[in-house]
Amino acid sequence: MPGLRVWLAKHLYVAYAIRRTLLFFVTLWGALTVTFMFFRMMPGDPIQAYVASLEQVGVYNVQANQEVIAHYRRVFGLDGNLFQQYLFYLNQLFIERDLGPALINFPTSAQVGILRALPWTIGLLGLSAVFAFALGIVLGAIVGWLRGRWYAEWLTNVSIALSHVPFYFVGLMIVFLLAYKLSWFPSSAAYNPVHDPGFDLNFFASVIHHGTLPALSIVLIGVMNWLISTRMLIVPTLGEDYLTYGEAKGLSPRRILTTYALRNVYLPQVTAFGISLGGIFNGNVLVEQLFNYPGLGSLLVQAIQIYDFNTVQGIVAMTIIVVLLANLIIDLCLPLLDPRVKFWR
Amino acid sequence: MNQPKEIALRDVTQTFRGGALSAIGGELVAVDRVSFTLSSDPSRITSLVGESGSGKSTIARIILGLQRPTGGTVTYNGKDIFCLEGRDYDTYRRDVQPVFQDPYGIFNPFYRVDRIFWRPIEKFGLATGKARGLRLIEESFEAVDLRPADVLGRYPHQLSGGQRQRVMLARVHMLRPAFIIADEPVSMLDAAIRVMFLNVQLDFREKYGMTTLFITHDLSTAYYLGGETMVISQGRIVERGRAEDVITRPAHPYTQQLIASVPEPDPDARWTDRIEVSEQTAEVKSASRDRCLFAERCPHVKERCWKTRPAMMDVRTGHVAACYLYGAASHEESRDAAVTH
Amino acid sequence: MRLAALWRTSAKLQVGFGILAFFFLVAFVHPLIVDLIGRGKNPLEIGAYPAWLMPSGAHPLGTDRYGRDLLAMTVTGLWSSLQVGVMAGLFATFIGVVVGFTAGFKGGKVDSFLATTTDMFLVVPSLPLLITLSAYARNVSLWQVALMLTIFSWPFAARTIRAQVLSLRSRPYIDLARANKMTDMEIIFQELVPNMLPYLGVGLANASLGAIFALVGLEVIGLGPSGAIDLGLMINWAVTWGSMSLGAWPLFVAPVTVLSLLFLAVNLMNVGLEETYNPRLRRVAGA
Amino acid sequence: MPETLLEIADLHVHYDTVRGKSRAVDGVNLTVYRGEILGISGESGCGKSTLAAAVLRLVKPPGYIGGGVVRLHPRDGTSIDLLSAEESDVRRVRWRRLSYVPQGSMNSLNPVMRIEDQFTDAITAHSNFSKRDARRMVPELLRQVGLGAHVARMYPHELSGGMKQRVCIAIAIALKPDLVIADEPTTALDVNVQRLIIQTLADLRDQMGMTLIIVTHDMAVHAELCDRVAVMYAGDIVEVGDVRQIFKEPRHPYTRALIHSIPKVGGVRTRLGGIGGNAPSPLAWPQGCRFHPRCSQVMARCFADTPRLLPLDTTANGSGPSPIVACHLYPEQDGSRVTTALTPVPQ
Repeated sequence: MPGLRVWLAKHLYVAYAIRRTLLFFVTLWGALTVTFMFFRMMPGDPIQAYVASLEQVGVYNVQANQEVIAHYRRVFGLDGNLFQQYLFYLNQLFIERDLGPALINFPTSAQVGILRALPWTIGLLGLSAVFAFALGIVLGAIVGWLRGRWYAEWLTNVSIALSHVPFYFVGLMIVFLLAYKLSWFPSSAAYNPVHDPGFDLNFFASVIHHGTLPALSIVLIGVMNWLISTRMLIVPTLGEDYLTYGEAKGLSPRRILTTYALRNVYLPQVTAFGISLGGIFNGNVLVEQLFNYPGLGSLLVQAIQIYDFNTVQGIVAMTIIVVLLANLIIDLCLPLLDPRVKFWR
Repeated sequence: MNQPKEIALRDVTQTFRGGALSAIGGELVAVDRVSFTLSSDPSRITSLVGESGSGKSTIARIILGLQRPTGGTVTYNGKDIFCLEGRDYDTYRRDVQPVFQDPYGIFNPFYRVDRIFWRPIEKFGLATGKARGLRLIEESFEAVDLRPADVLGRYPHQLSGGQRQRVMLARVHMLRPAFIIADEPVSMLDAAIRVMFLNVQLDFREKYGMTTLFITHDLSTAYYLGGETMVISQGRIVERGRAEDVITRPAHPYTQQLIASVPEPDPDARWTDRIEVSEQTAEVKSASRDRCLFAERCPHVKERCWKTRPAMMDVRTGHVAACYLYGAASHEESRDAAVTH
Repeated sequence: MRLAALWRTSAKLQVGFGILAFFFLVAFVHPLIVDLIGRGKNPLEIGAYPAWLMPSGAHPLGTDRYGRDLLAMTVTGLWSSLQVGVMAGLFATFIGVVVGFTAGFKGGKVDSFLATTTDMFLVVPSLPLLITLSAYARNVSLWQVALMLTIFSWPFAARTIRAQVLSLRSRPYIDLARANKMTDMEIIFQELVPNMLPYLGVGLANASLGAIFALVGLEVIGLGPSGAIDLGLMINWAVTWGSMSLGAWPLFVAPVTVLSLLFLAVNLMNVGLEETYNPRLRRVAGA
Repeated sequence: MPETLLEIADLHVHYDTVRGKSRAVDGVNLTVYRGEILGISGESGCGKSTLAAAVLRLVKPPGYIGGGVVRLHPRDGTSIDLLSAEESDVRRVRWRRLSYVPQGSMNSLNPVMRIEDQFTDAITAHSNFSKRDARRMVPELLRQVGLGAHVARMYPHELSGGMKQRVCIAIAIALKPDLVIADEPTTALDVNVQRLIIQTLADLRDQMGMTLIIVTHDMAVHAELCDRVAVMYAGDIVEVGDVRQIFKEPRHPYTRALIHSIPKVGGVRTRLGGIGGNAPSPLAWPQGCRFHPRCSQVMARCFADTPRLLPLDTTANGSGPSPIVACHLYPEQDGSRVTTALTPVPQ
């Protein structure tokens, strides 16, 4: 065992990677358990609610066939005590990777719908979040560097004012302005049904055309958010000793801003980006619902309205896995941004 | 202050593990089986001199009860300070008071400076009633050459570094503890105020019989204070004796090199020889610790130095050094011997 | 930094707090405003006035589809939104303080366990679960709504407070407090909390805002848990009734503006506090 | 007369702070000759670091240059007033003629860049060396300060304090500048590392003929290293003289008190005096001679007018260049002003 420790001491990055991966699994297990408990402790019983909604539609005479309910209960893994359900839940997720029948298009299992919707969400959410992050960092650095000039202060104050306005507020305004009044962009669906999904150019063109508005509502606010936080980080860095030293070396202002100031800001911001993904998904649900964009968000809202227990639980689990994976990837890339990371995390 | 009070450290060890350090494979031994005793009778100034990272500040925090050591014991009049309860704990806190290094960090920015005095007065019941308390405070201000009008009622950020450190001294003067644990109190002060601070420290011993453990990296300060001097390196006490002996007639090779590196404030006494210091980078020092840790850089290194850790050997009366130049006993043998008799 | 000094040096803090105070005042006196508009009858009753009236002297914000006065509705909506928000904010900040202080102050194993748990909750997407909860648990009281919102907003408070406590805990004046024979509880409440008051205050504002934002989000997609009138519900009505196309802009604009100003206020306080409280930022700003 | 390298005439540096205008540097006159090490000493808060920053034109808001001239006479270039010249001209002079060893060298190295990149960006910015040539120069520069070539590939956090300081020195001498300004190069270092730094700085003068300005409050470092020492107090220079004259026969009462309050190692142990009172605040310097509140030989004149920095006539006890003192104890002998009349500069 001590030999391994000494070997690890030599290969710091490997030791760091192992530590972060272990933490990834612990957090993943913890988050999934929290959601499992959450669903089980909710007031009201999903099956009763589902059957009640069917009853309103006049499809079932509930009192007559209790075994129908028992059957549903078994299918949805809600029979047996809590611990058996928990094992069933984990087995479903990791071993069989089959989330059980979804009610949306019964009897296909839930993960089919989820996996079909996932690329849209990753595409819309992922791309616009990363774009907003990059643009926000650059603008934040410039505003921090040029603080005092009127346009820099003006942009900062606008960002302060709007940076926490929720995505769907902006979404509503954009729909009203660009789609309704000026109708430059379509305000719903992911692509024009005329083109069938495939790898041809105009399909992509229509996807981009349809995706602009929802992406814009995420990017607009995201940029302002990252602008404020970057400026807040870069202004004190401008006072650091190594920056004065860079100036004393007579380096060009552009080089000082990029290699001295900005590179020291990447680390905290990239870590914050990882953590913010969870929050961005929340806003995304509403944006997709507003633009009825076929991502996980709108699938979730549909599933809720018909009490589709498996799909909802599947979507939440999928989001957790995606967000945590993204965080793990970011953690593993951190040492490239800042070599000190291997030591103190 | 009739019967003498004593703080005794027996084989105190402090190792840091976990977090980043476990990544470096193993632990960092900050304090490595250190033993010494501070006694209030006769009151004396003992200076603990060492480079940064030698563990001297860790020892201060352990004695003050701020940090529990991973090995060994610290006893106050025979009782382990980390198991003190009720009255014993009160007397210990009453008798052992700190003076910290960073004058800017010792005041809670939220309160006025006066709180530094009123908290101990209430907690230790030094004076009943505001008037008697105020008189006590003014008396202490005199002792440290501070005018109460300049300081009382002010906030910490309105005072200079020198004023703040003197306020700490006034607090200690008011409490009159048996022991003062001063952790590098002068390293952030200018020469002029530093001398004044050291003079007050000398007064505390002469007039009020307070014993001080004075921690510093500056040999000239240790020499100026006199009393006893202990030199610490890499968590181990390597030399101990009267200040004159240790600083003017150093025995341990490490102390000799340290003294030789102190710049003389005299242009005619400049160094003539050149020194080549082999620089170890921060990576792991793999060799085992059961040896003299100065072996790599010691001009008189012998075979035995690499084998076992040297015990404290007698150099002259009251002057000991952990070096095989003066004897052959290893640390283990001497410790067993000490336990038997 | 003394609270008074903090107040004087930051204009952003003053403006932000001013807006917040204004809205709380309006919310507190909303029954008076409603009576003033109604002049005897309840302006929120269906059919009280003609529908879709444009803003006029009697009805500064006009009326909605069922002839209910919009100003009265906005003010009442503000009151219930703030009520839920503040309740959720208080619960979340309380849990955040307890977790943050225990983790920051104790350190070691307790700290790493609590930190990982906080990260776990941070990663879980809160909205889907809230939606599920509200879908199953029909007609719940405001208290239950506030509790639901708390479950996922306490980690944010816990994280910032833990970071604060960790940085303050290593200050020499904490060691001096121990040398003054002060117990852990005394140190926390007399030495740590006073220095963190501005952060706790803004942390509460943030948590409450987060809760309002989540609640409004639920209501906009029509899955709001409680039936009480609040700003989110007004936006939902505006969208479902297509009030924009009918030219009845106040139904949509009023709640959106109120909420945006609330966000602006809290944001200003955040930035203001950070600029005056973060010594490095201040050093550069020349103070 | 040794060749003049740098002339500072009537330099003022002020800071607009919340609590009023701080006159950190208030009318400093100083001349630096080629090939010498000039020490600038004084308590913290006397303005010595601000002076160094002003010469390097690194004073950032809220600080600003209140007036004065800093004229550099490089060996082969035309002389340039660093304060009034265009930023582009100053940037051309930086590092090739005038370089800097920073005060907080512990965090002056960019934490996310390898050591060799910290060399190459300075070299390539001021010379036509390519990045590859610059990288090849690094091992030799490191050897000159006693560091192995392997240090080039390491990151700052992997180095000890002493090593970081020596890297900064190596970077400063990369382009063989005429003048190197080192701000508190030995503070916060351990004793044996301190000695190594002093030895390295001395080598720069002895082996490479460079001119250095050493700013530090530690008088012992001045004794070990400097040829001439300027003592600063309350934003102005009170005494300039040869290092032996400053230590053996200090003229100004403040210098005398400063020398007297240095605890020595060895020798008989007597109680030292120290200087009473507190250091004055730059927001409100005392009237007349700024040392009068703490001076043991204060006279009536000292309250009224500020003494001017004048050379004493050296015939009395000539030992090297004449000491320059600003104190009413030495009434003006020959009335000639020091450095007010700048040596005529060919326009």
